[in-house]
Amino acid sequence: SQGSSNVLSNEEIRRYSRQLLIPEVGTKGQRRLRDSAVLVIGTGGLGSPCALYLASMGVGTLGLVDHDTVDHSNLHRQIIHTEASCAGAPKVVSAHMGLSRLSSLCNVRIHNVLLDSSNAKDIMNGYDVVVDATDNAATRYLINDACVLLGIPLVSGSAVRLDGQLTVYNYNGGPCYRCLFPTPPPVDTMAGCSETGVLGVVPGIIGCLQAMETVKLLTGRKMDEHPSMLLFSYASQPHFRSIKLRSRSAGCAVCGDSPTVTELVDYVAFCGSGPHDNAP
Amino acid sequence: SQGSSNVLSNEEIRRYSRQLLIPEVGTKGQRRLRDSAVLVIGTGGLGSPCALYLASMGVGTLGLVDHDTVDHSNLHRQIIHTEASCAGAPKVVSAHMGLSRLSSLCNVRIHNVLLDSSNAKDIMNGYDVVVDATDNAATRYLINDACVLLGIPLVSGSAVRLDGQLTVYNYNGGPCYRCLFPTPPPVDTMAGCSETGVLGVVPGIIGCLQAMETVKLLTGRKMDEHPSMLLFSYASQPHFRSIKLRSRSAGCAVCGDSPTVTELVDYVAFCGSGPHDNAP
Amino acid sequence: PKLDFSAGSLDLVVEFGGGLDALIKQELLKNVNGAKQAQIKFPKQIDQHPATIQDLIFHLRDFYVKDKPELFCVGDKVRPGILVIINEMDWEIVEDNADEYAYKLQDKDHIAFISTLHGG
Amino acid sequence: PKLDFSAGSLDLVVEFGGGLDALIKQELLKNVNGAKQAQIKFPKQIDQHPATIQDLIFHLRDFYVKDKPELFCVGDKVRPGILVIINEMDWEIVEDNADEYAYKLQDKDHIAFISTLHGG
Ligand SMILES: [Zn+2]
Ligand SMILES: [Zn+2]
Repeated sequence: SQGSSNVLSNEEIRRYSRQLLIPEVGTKGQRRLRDSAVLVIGTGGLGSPCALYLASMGVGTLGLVDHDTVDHSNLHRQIIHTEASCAGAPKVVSAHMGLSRLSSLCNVRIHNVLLDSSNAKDIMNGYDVVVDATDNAATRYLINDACVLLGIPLVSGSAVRLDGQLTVYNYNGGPCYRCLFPTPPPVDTMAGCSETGVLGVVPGIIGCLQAMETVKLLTGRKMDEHPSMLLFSYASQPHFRSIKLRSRSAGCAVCGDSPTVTELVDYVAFCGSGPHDNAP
Repeated sequence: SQGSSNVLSNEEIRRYSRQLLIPEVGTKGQRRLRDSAVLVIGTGGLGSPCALYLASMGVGTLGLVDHDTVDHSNLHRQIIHTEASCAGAPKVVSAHMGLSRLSSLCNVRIHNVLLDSSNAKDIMNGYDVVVDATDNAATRYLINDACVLLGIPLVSGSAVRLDGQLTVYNYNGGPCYRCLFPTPPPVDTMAGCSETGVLGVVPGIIGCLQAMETVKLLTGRKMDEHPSMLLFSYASQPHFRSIKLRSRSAGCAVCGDSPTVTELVDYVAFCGSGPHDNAP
Repeated sequence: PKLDFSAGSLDLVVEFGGGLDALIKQELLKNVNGAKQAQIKFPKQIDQHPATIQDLIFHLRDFYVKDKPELFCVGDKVRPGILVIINEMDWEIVEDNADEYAYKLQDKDHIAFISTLHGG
Repeated sequence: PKLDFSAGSLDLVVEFGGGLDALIKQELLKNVNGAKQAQIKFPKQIDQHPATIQDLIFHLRDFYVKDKPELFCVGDKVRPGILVIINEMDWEIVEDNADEYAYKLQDKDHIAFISTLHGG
């Protein structure tokens, strides 16, 4: 989306040499990554590894959205942050520092705000891929609807306790989040990491896989795949299962043939619970 | 192995609160992690996320071994390092800095040496788990044999191009590396990341999974599992496959009933190629 | 549960994931390599028609859920936020049913109810 | 390849992974969801005995490997560093064979040759 399709600089060739060797990436793929813009919403357990690997692999522009500050209870899973940031740094500022240590070639834009219906489309507009690395159902519906309205593919990950889930929504005839979950779940089933806990490496695994899905989307590889959901569980063997998903649902309220949701709505009211009901 | 079985400090409770909520971890599991020592050999693409997550989740003592210095061509996958470290910092020093930013509760020991037959047992002795995050066959046989001789379970990961592999060796009646691969492969099949390349997030995924396997070993969970190898491929769907592996082989040269390898040998000669034949 | 097996029976594996296993009577669950599963012998016919997944869902709601059945079903339907997976496929694509609840159970079916996760 | 199907045939799926697909004649490989596979009709019997995986390995070495057969086989055996996986199991545990090469091929077998990776 940055428009430039210049050749790679010597600095880029030096840094990405090990990726340029892979035919599936090559100069063309590396340039696509550089000329792409990805928005990572949530710089917590999922967003930490996802943003680090997107920057390290050469995504040119990375947007970060979070309204929270870094807390000691984050550090067992949010590896982009530091103890020093626990003195009150906004997560997006702390994450930006982490990315800057790793790569000066990545252009980072930070949004230290709570994503809501009033700002979501403005913030998300113009990105090639949006990564949902948030922690509550209301924000997940908000991001989904905004992605559908803006026509942006959505890489959605989640992790609770010992389990994780990963899906790409709103892409190539596949479903959106609402196609799969037209009605929000009951409020008392929406426990997040702060109430039920999470093993630190579980969002680590899912966040890395979100970075991988983003690369597949940006390089075109994802076009060859059918819609699927990856289920991960630390507790069961095998740890990973891939579930075939439905296509886009013609009757979907937002991505269907006759959508009833044509603007963002009040997602906290829709879900009966919002982002503030989860502690960090 | 640190012997202490003290209660968790207030600082530990605050930091690990989200893990203490998980029954499978709890106070007991968290104390086990704290009282454990894990040696990560290789602080590159696999070792970066693995060491970060082991430290973040609360492993008390982390040893790091690497003889290399940080190079710009590492940074697309070795996210524990920084551009600043490319001025010639040893990888173990750079990795130590990354771990220190994240957690002051982790006791880090660094070994800025090339692991070989003369030093391996001294360095590895006393650890509860060894993580093989190296990049060449000779070192893999060396680490395997030392783990068998010292009785330490081995979490072995590898990543090349778009593929990754993960196995726990030398544990609970399962095979060692030599049980599976009694003879080293021909020299011209042993290409590493520097010749054939690797997509940055592939070792990220495998390294996270190595941290997970280490937690399963330390908390006892791994006892319930059968020997298996996880195969990952970015290019195929589903991305993950789990292969059932053989048990320990009675005829194995090092872990068998009548071992012929009872001390470490010359692994570079054994494999016809060594760690120096791979660039960083 | 009074089930009528006069028309034959189906062997089903029913799995509960994403935390749903906590809703189920633990003595009815088996730990199969870490997955929480019930092995259920189910009638081939219910009230003269081939048994459907709707019949199974009623049966689970009435005899397997410990308490809080509203966290498994809302009325006749699986509660929002639960994915139903038949033999590793989203149940919507298993057959060209207008109504996924009409799916006719087959012997050896593996049916998973997985709660969607929101945390990160 | 002259194969004698008079005693019947087996449908096999043979997969090459971990980079081994690069050794194989590309026109004989199919891309199945990204996995590089050959779908092979193989005789049920070879020289009066039930076809074994050793027979298949000879066949692959002689007719599927492009060049450098020594990167697939050393003499009669698969070269060191290749895992042989039969129906998602290490071939050593598929049967209680003293000799894994004696495994009798079954119809619909999925046989994968995966090169072990050393990089990181
Ligand atoms: Zn939709
Ligand atoms: Zn052995």
